[in-house]
Amino acid sequence: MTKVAEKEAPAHIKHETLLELMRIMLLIRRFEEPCDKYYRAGKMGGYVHYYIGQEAIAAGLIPLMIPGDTMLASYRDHGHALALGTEPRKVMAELFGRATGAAGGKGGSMHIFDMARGFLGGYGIVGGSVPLSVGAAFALKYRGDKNICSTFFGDGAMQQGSVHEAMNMAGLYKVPCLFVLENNKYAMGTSVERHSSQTDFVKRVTNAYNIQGESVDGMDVLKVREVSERILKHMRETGEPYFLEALCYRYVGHGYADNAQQQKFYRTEEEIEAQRKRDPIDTFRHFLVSTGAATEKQIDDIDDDCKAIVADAIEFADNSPFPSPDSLYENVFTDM
Amino acid sequence: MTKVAEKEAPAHIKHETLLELMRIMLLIRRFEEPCDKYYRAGKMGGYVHYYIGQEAIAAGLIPLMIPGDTMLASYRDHGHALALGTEPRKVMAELFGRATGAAGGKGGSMHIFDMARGFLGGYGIVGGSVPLSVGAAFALKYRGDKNICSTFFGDGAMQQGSVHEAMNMAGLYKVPCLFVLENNKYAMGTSVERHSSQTDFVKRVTNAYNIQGESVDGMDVLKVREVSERILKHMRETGEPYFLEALCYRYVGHGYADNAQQQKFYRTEEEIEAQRKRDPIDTFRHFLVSTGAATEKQIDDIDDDCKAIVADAIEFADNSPFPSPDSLYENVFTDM
Amino acid sequence: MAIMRYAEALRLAMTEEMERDPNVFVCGEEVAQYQGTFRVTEGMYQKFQKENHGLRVLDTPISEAGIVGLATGAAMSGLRPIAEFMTWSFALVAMDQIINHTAKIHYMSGGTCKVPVVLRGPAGAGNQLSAQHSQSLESWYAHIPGLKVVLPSTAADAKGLLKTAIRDDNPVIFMEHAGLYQQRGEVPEDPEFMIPFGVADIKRAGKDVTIISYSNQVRFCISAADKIAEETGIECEVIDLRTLIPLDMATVIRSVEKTHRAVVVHEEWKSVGFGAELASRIYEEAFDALDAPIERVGGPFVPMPYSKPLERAAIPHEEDIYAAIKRVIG
Amino acid sequence: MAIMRYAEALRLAMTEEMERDPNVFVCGEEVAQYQGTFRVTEGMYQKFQKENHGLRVLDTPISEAGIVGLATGAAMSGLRPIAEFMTWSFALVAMDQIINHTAKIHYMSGGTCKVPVVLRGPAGAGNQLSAQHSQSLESWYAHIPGLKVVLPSTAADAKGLLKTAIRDDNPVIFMEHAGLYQQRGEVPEDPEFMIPFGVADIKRAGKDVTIISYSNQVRFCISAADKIAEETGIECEVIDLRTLIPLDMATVIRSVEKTHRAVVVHEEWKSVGFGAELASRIYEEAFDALDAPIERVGGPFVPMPYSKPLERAAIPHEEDIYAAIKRVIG
Ligand SMILES: Cc1ncc(C[n+]2csc(CCOP(=O)(O)OP(=O)(O)O)c2C)c(N)n1
Ligand SMILES: Cc1ncc(C[n+]2csc(CCOP(=O)(O)OP(=O)(O)O)c2C)c(N)n1
Ligand SMILES: [Mg+2]
Ligand SMILES: [Mg+2]
Repeated sequence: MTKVAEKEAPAHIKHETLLELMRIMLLIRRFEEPCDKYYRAGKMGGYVHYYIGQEAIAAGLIPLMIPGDTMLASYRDHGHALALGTEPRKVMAELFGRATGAAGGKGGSMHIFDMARGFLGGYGIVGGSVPLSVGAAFALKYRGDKNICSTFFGDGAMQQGSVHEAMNMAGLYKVPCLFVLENNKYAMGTSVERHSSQTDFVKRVTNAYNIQGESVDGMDVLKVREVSERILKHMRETGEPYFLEALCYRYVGHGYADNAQQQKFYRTEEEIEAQRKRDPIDTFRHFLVSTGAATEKQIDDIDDDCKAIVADAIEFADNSPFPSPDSLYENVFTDM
Repeated sequence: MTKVAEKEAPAHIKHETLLELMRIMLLIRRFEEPCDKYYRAGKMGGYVHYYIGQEAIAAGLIPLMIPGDTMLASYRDHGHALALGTEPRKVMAELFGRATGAAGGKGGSMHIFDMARGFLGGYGIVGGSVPLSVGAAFALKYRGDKNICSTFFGDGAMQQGSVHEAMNMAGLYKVPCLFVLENNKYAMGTSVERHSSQTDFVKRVTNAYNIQGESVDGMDVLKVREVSERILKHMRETGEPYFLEALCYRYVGHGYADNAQQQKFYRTEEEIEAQRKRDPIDTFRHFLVSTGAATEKQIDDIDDDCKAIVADAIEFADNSPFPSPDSLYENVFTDM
Repeated sequence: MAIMRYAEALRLAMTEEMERDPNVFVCGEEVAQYQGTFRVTEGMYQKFQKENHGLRVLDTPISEAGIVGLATGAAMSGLRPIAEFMTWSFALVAMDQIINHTAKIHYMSGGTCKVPVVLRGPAGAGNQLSAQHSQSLESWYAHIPGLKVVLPSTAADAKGLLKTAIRDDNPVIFMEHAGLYQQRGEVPEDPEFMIPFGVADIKRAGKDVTIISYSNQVRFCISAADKIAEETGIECEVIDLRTLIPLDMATVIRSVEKTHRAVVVHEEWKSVGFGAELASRIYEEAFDALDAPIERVGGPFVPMPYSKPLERAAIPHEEDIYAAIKRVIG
Repeated sequence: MAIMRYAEALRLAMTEEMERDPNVFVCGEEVAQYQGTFRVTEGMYQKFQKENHGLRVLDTPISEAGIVGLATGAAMSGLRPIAEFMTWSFALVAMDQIINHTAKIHYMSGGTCKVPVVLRGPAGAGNQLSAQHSQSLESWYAHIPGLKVVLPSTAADAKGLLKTAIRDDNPVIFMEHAGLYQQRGEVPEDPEFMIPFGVADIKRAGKDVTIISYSNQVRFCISAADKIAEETGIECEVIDLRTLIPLDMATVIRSVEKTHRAVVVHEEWKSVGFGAELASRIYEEAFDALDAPIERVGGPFVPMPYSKPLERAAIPHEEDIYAAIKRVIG
């Protein structure tokens, strides 16, 4: 098994916190697992991108947000919303395209919003949310708040011009933007080596923009938590931007259409299987149990809770009404 | 005086070459000096950006181009065309908006073209020509030619997303593109420190894109020549991209409208005067004379030649016809 | 009333709104220390330097996508940014941020997220800036749901509309015209003077032909109308739309029903320009009132050439409008 | 004739042209190893892998401005690139390269520099991709001098027009439609089969009403026409423009002079869409022939919503065209 299991239960993290991290990861996993089925049944449409395998990143970082903090994500955004505490019902109803969804059915899987909690949205254009994030961080500095804005995006986004512009501006103005690169090794069917002249993104960003940065094992929720605590503390003190590369792996397809057959064009089954062994939930479960921090039973209970929450969310979504025909014309403008 | 003057005449550079470098720099300088007058007289319009002070870069590098090589520039492009050998008459006529101009009067100062010599144009959108340059270099690699493409742009362009995308692609595909950053310390009224989170551009580019790079004193024509010779040799052998930062200074205004009054908003007269002491032509003249490589008289003769060429170009331009009214509709498409 | 230039009126609108609301700020290339490329923001940096860590008038790198992103993200966070493009031609490098983000976020979020941002700067051609610098593309923006599109033609309109734009909770595309910056006009001094969007202004009354235009071409329409009135007694009504989105069709239709003839005029390329939409709407809403096909005046279908005589021929002028009026009256 | 899918016809066109001319190459995201997101380039990487250092079918990073720049710069250097956008929505991040560079270089250079590049990929909406992924913006491109704009509606047109595009010396905006990729049709096998630009195709003959459309809406127009013919005996002529630039007005006007009634149909937003230009041109060129105002069918003025019933309402369908035909015949 992995190295994690050989550790002691970390004394500085509260027991409830450990279970809470597990709960968030399980909730995300259980939330996404049934989606394929509902997609096939035509309950969902468009692109649905899963966070499966990357849960430790959102779970490790997002619960550290405090009131006033803001956050943005790419289209791979279910996990971030759920980690933030957005009601699973609202997220699922959004995927079902219902009026009760987080965006009233207008956004869909790629565009979850939760303004009350500071989630300024998931976005479908690769890299497109990163400039917005610098703007959100700018607003925090402008007001003199001690808050920060975190923004989550993929390795492919590192090649978008808008991300470059945004990072330079963040480094120049020193706004409290935490750039979280979820490096899952692939941009669709293109590996990092095939899309990036520089595969060491920490080297790229720290040198190109004078932004402090580091890498973390994004499949180890405790490491993510630990690093994030330190970074957020630093950022709240200095107001400066930061770059965190979370190394992870997308062992599911890019989206619904990227099925097992299609994935053969760009990676081997062996590679996927090897990564599966590092599954953030499995390893954390093993860690909790082997260090005595939790029993299998405790974790199973949490898991059951999550499954129940998801079942309820699905039922809620499926029983929710579609947006009214009139709503087609609403929200184009605030006033017209 | 400057360090240059204390050197010996470089043995490895032919005497004629030394004079040729002087000739090119003087030609560019003499070409641009009268432009203000003609602009004021309404003979030219639009934006006219001078290369005055930066002559050593084009003069040091561009004569090393061989048949099949290509080149692109920003709007600050008179110097590059003249260094390449484009007829001064055609460049001047273009500034005058005449049918005999390098682009038939359609382009103007910012859009000089000389396809026969491999000059794929000057461009007005900051950074916009850099992606094209990577495409031009790609074509060379695609065909298996041993040629290279050089592209000239300013420090401000380093903050354009398209430049980032292009540099990553050049580093990824390893195409023979020579990125020449003419760092003249200002993007209009904004100093490098005020527009770039990273002011060490060699550090930025080499780390961000895995492209080899270095800095050179862009006001010393021999240094530029020396470095360029080595780089071009390396590039022709390896086919790889390269980044060359030429450190220089724009001691004239950004363009016609950026007059002395306006420049006070962003720099001091002392700063400009200090830089003037490093003028590439003055220092090179001093070097040639003090090392015995040329006499004052020889240089004055070259200078007189250049002045005569420019006077002829002006006369040619001024006597040239405007494009015919019908030509308005020509060249939109090749065939319609 | 005070007499001031169009550029000054814009500055006054921004300054007043910044004084009124601490959430309003200005960003863009050379807007602060350099005093603005066209001096629209002159003196503003000095005035607001002490507030909000010196961020209220903010110089930016040459990163238009970053600028629009910064403004949009700040707007989503409750500020009211005004982002200046040095010219609207440079908005092309920020197009995805404007169209796929700024314009759509309110809708995509199911109405939960507001984006009160103003994107402004000079648009259009003139002064031999040639192909890459000479375009406004207001028809593009008007094609995209979620953007209000405003193009003032006078100093008073500039002030009144910009104030409305800043207070609007939606993204506003605010296109000025470099050819208008030095134009003077009377401007109401009341700091609450605001011009509502969607209200066209009859800049010249007339009963025989309706001319519909906006921005810099309005003055050419008026002079063409004056000329024709003098020569023939024919009185043209010149309607300045002022805002394309929302569009005041009522004023247009009312006029056309009176005159039975219409000319639409804009500087931008005629083909697939806003004039096509306008003409189509007039045909649809007043088909029977029309005695002749509507004349469209707009730029010929060529990139803007540099050479002075060619450039002049590529921009509509009084004589083109005059000729169109002649054609429409048959 | 062979029966094949629209996507296959596109692949065949590219493959044949690449075999014929070594300067033709394909680049874009996932076009090579992944076999194309919509499998349009399936097998092509394998086929051409050995040539030109493996660069003839080239995977790129997610850098659309870089991709268009690469293709344009290569075209200026004598190659004939085909650049694929994964969808045309992503062209927004490359807009400056397309508009201010690709489209204008030939003109700006005084005709000295040619830019034979094809930009292609799927456009339009459907399948609940929501606001940021659902747009085609052909009216934008048609507004810009220097771009040819092509939107095939059948497999045969797809092949014949793409071959013409590749051999054209000008930049071509080639918009496919994801909703058409799986449609089958007869395609001539002759490798010299090419369809000239600027020639509209009458996809259904009729004498009572002229319907003008392009791309995916053509089939909805035909089914609406069939339905109305069945119900009322009214015969609609369905004209597929195929290319917006150049535009075949002659065929349109000939038909309208026969039918006296016209409906223009496109999926894109109706407001300031290509239909506005088309309608204006018809009014201008055949005002007296028209017995009723032209009906325009196009998307409602809203960003594309995700929810299935809303999305359906935001895309024109047979019933909308049917209703428009009914209205135009009064
Ligand atoms: C500008 C743009 N180009 C292309 C796409 C299509 N696309 C969607 S996701 C994706 C891959 C992104 O990879 P990465 O940034 O690594 O994020 P991941 O999906 O791995 O989380 C692509 C090419 C897009 N949405 N936006
Ligand atoms: C995308 C874009 N934004 C803004 C401008 C206006 N502009 C023209 S030159 C310039 C400054 C460029 O500075 P730099 O890149 O350092 O080149 P330099 O002029 O110093 O040679 C600016 C802002 C432009 N042409 N294009
Ligand atoms: Mg990835
Ligand atoms: Mg500079």
